[in-house]
Amino acid sequence: MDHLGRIGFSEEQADLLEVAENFCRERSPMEKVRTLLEDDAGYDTAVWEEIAKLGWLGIAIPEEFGGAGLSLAEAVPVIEAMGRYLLAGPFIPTTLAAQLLCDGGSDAQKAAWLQKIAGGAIATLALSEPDGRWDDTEIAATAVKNADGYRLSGVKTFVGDAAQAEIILVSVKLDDAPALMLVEKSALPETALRRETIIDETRRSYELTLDGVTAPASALMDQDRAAMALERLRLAATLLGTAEMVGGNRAVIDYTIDYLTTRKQFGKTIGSYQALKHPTVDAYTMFEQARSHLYAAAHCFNEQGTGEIATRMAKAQAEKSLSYAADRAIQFHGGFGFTYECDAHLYRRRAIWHASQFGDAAWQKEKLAALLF
Amino acid sequence: MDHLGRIGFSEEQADLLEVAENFCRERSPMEKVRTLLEDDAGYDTAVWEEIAKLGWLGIAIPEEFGGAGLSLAEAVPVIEAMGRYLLAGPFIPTTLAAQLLCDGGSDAQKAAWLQKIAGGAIATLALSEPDGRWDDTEIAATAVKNADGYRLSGVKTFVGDAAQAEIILVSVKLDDAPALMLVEKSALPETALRRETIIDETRRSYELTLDGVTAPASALMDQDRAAMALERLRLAATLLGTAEMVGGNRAVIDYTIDYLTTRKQFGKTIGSYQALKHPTVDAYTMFEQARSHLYAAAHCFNEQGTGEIATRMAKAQAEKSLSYAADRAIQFHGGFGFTYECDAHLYRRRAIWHASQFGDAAWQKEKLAALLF
Amino acid sequence: MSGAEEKALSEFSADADKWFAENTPGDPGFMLPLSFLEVSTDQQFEFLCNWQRKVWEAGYLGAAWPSEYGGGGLPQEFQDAATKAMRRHGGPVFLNAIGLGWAGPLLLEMGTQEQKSQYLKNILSAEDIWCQGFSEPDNGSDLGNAQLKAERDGDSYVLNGSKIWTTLGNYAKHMILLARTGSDAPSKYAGLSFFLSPMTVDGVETRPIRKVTGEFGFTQTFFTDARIPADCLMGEEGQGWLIAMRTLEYERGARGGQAGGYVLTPFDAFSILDLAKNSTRGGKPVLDDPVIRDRLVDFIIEGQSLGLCDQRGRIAPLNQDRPAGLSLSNKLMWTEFVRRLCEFAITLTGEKGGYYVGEENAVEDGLWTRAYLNSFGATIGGGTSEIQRNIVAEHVLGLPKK
Amino acid sequence: MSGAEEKALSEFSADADKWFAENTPGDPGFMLPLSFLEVSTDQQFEFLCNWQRKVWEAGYLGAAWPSEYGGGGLPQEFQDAATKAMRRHGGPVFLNAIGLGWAGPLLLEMGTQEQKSQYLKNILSAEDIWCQGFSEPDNGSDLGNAQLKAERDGDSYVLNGSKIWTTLGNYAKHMILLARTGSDAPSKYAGLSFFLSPMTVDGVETRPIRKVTGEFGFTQTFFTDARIPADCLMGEEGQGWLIAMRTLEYERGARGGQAGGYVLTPFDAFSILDLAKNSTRGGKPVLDDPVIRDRLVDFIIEGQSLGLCDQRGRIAPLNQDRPAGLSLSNKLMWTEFVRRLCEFAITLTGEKGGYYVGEENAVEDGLWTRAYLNSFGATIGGGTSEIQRNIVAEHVLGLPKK
Repeated sequence: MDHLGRIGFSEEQADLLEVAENFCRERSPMEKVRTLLEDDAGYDTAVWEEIAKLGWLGIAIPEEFGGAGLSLAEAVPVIEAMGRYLLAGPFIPTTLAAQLLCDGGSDAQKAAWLQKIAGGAIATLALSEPDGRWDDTEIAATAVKNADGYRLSGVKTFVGDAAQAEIILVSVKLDDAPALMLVEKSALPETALRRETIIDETRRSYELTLDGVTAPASALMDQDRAAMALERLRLAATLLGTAEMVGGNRAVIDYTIDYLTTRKQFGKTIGSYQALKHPTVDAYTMFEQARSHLYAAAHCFNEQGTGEIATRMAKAQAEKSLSYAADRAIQFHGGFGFTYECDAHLYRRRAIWHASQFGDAAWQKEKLAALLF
Repeated sequence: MDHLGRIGFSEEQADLLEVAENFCRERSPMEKVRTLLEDDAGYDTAVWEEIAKLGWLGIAIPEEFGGAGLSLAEAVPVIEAMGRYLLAGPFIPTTLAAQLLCDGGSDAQKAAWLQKIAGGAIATLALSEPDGRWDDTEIAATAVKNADGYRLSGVKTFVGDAAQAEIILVSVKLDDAPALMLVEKSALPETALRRETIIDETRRSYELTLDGVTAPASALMDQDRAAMALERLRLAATLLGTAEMVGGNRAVIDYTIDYLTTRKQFGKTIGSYQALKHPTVDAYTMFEQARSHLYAAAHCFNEQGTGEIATRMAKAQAEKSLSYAADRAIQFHGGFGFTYECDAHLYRRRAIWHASQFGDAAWQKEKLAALLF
Repeated sequence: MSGAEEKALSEFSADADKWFAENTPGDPGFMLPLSFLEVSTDQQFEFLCNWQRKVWEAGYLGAAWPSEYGGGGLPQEFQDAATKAMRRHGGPVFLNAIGLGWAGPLLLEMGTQEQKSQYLKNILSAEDIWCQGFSEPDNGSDLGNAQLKAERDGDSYVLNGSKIWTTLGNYAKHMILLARTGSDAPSKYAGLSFFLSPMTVDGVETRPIRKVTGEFGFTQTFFTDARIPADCLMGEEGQGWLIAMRTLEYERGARGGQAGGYVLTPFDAFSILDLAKNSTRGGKPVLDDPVIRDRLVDFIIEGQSLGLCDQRGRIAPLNQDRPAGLSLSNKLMWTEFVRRLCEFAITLTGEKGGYYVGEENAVEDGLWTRAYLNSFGATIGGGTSEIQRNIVAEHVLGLPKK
Repeated sequence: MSGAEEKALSEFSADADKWFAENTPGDPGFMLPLSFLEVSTDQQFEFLCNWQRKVWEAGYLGAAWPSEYGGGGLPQEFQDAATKAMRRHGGPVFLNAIGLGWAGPLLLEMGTQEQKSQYLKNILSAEDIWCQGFSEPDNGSDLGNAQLKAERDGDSYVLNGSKIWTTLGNYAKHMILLARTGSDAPSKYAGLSFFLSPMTVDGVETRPIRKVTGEFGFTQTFFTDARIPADCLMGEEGQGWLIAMRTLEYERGARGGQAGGYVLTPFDAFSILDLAKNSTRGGKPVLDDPVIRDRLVDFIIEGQSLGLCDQRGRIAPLNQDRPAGLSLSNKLMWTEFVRRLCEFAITLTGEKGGYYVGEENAVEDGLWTRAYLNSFGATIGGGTSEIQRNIVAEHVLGLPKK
């Protein structure tokens, strides 16, 4: 069918993939990952500054705002590499917030923030609500206009890295229509943020209570574009989450193979047993399929129709593939797999996390059915 | 949940199981099965007479009509044994027709036919129609009353063993309501029956064209009971088909194990490879589960609600289990498995057959969801 | 069973039902473990010890063990009825799993009069917690290769080495222990012996191991010149492998004698039906989704299968071809089912599946995610599913080992 | 590729598209095989030979083979474009699969000038059909253990033994043959040699084998003192195993040189979407069923995966970790996908799934049931899926053989 995706791979992507792989391998060895699990912020600010200097935060920001003027397709290999080495930090929320600003910000907001973000300012999104919707068909949080600007209310969940962010882009209902507000973190009362306990301990997520929060008139983003920008944003988040999963998928297979080629039982290297060998092959072929889907989605992301199909397929496949590989990784590590010390669960938790955000495989497939049939 | 089934097993069932196993093993060796594949009628009339003498056709026929007065639960072990040894013949259609007569026949029809059936007369059902419905919510075939009785029209498909049957019970619409007609085969014109080419070559199935067929007034079965009787009949057919699948499931696993314990490749008995060993274990545990469901369904069949749930669960599990076991059996026999000579496909074809009749696993599960949630 | 016995059983059963209705504790205000493998706080430990003692005192645990050793002296059906009643009312698990299910039956079958008197009653009362010392760090699946040394020295054995995955190792008073007594034995198996070893002697130390769930639940146990009485030996030197295999049969359900009750919260698929009924995914009620309904039916059929297989296992004419088939497959079928069930349950919770234990927004406090991660304890422990498939293949289906 | 070449390619591609649009045959009035494995009547055979010749004559088969041997002498991209055009228009399969895909590339790589002149052109024109003689009745998977004997006798080799699963054995003029020349070789592999053996000499007989579908499609081939010229030997005596492994790499897609076109109807998941759109199950339109829709999406995602993997395989920076991974996994992924896809397709046909080929009421004349049964030819032939998993495990993932 002609509206399905194809793979293309630019030189920029190839370069970024190589550089990012090397960077992440060096900056995020497993001991570091483990240490950061216990850290409040959850990431290394020095590494974050390096990332900013490398220009990765500006990959998909237009050149006029200090970015590289490329697209999300070029962010994909970077995030894939981060996923592979479990490099922690607010790269995904910040990249997504920049996209949302590009798509739905006012000119003043773009001018004020995009360059800062390209330079390392952390930004994030507050879209989710306690009802757990995976789309924006209904938004319970509200903004009400008053003399000074807007009075906000409602609760937002799963706000990534909010404690470190300078700005939070918040979806609300305003005059019965969806709207986006650029809220500066400094304007929030101390109690507005509560750290959530989430399954993926490599990341940080917060609940944001908007009641009592006010925002100036300038906080309102372009309301005419809000619905469209939100829709695009959710798809972008789906793509970037997929990239992270695919990276992790590769890592967990390598990690399993390492064990299978060194551990012995009954006098034989356990990787020689077909009971472990063959499911590992299945995990591997599923991974290769997921990676192919990822690069098709990246390549076609901006094509009307095709981009959505390719992205949803990629996420469905990546979630299935990573879940399977990490589940088997725990099992195949035997008693050690059942300990916190074994890394397999880090990947399994990550798959559960991504399934929970922006629609899991089953939900993507329902959307796909509607798009394909 | 209390409305789920339980297993019980009567002495009659135990006796019948043992006797039937021995009988079928002796009367239906594989060479015989193979020969009958090419036979027009598809079964051995001498064996059929023996079966009649053993009283198996009357198991679930009331004593007043010459039967044993037991229930379908006691027919289950007999059919399981037949399924195991692929014993061919019109046992299932005849047993089901007898049930339909008991449930929906007029007194005169019961008196005229039940005893004959218990004694070996072959009967069958004509319910299916070209639209492939798995229920009787709409019947396209019609009966129109005239001076002499009824004029029938329409086409029925999947009429089992029709060429050998003395009577065919046909579902029709009469005055816009479902009705059943007892049609004597002798009343059909030569051209009314056409043998269908079906996937399971151990059985015989026919298309029945009713156009031009007339039936006397006495052919009409109890119309008040038609809808209820049809519903019960379809459930009974589901139970008996399941029994046949479970029998075949056991056989195909044994057949595979035989090969795995004798065939050598690379100097080792192939059953020692976990790639073959472990899926065989999975096939086995699925089979045990199917068999447990079968006996729960048989035991609870007449309990309102519980019987339906247990029966639909049993069929769903048996279809899944037999399909998997037979699919793997073909694969695990390697090149030989790809030949007609290998018996594995006989079971795989049988699973496809049963999936097609009276609702496949997916359809049963849809019904179950409605019953359970 | 005679008519009188049947009447007694039905009265016992009704009493048990009443007792559990009245005595099954409600929410204690902290999370209760789903299995004996998951006890990670003293609070949980004490609560579960008290519960076990209480059930035993009421006569609903060990009902079929001999009365001289603290049991009820009744036929097995009575215990089964009590267990059923407990299950019906959703009582907490018993935590002395190794004692009730492994050491106890073994003592009943092979123990001396003295050993029975010494140990059995305290197993039932949860006075003495038992643990198991089979696996070693380098020999998780290969039990026959156990290297922990037990050297005879006068009236003692001196133990050196280490055991791993010791559930309740920090609470246990005794360990059933597989150790190497003969280094020059004709085979690795023949050099093994079986001990009922005290945990409270000098030279035994435990180090807690953090589980995949993030919680603590078992230990590595180190033996450094630990000296235990020579009469801790079960059977003779060199019989260790045989005895260990026998205890594994208790676990795999291929052999009776267990005290009763349950040590894992019995998951049937209906346990997630409530979750499904009360959950939304992507903002929509879960049960409105036909794809989820279909998968839920799959799980209910499978869960029902397992219960029915238990029932069928007791009907001899329906087990003639492979009499040990159902019991030897039991562990494999259940543990894999529970793993997949819990994994599926997470998906029912939609976006909230991203939360974990301790999060106020989590569905049922993250129970299902934790249960999923914990489920590997059962698919790995006590012989991995891969080993179980070998066992079924070789011992039930007769497929060749090599 | 230069600008001029790109222009030439795009013109070639447009021409091919036009040619296949005009020349792809419609329904011939009898069932066409879905693959070269399924040719079972002379009618089918002649039809497919004619088709292959016609495509070759038009320049769309063998476009990348050297022009002195009947090829087009163009870069590989040209043949790829032609194949794509053929696929787009749904042309019938090419039946000379062994010649086009195995023997041809092997000859191009290793053959003498003479051999190339003798064989290549007739492979393209379908003048000479080739078959393959690797498997033997007792050594289906264990090719290295082949026992068919080839004894040197003057200018000849004398062949004795038998090969099985010879596709098109009754039509083939030549066989690529693995035979044992040295019984005292240091290893079983070193005793093997590789021949381009004529099928038309005395002492070669074929016996048709009935397939699982009920149709005939391949043969067992018996060699009884069959005498073939000594120069049929490819390479040297003892190199048979190496050469056979190389031909398997052609099949597995790990090595190029194939003449082009396709020998199996390319199943993508969309081939069943039409079926789904036109089918009812239990009286209801298939696409109204959300559970079926969900499974259909699974298949479409997977089918799309495989096409994308082909594309990605050609992008080096995306294959750095395991460069041979995609090509060595290709056969496993495709054949298992097709098997599951066809199996699923049967369920789409509901009650009519009970019919089979030849039944007038059957959906698409029973195509899908037959395709499912036939799909085992691919999951078993050319190295079973189990063997393929070993290959991927050992050669791609580096897992140990023993």
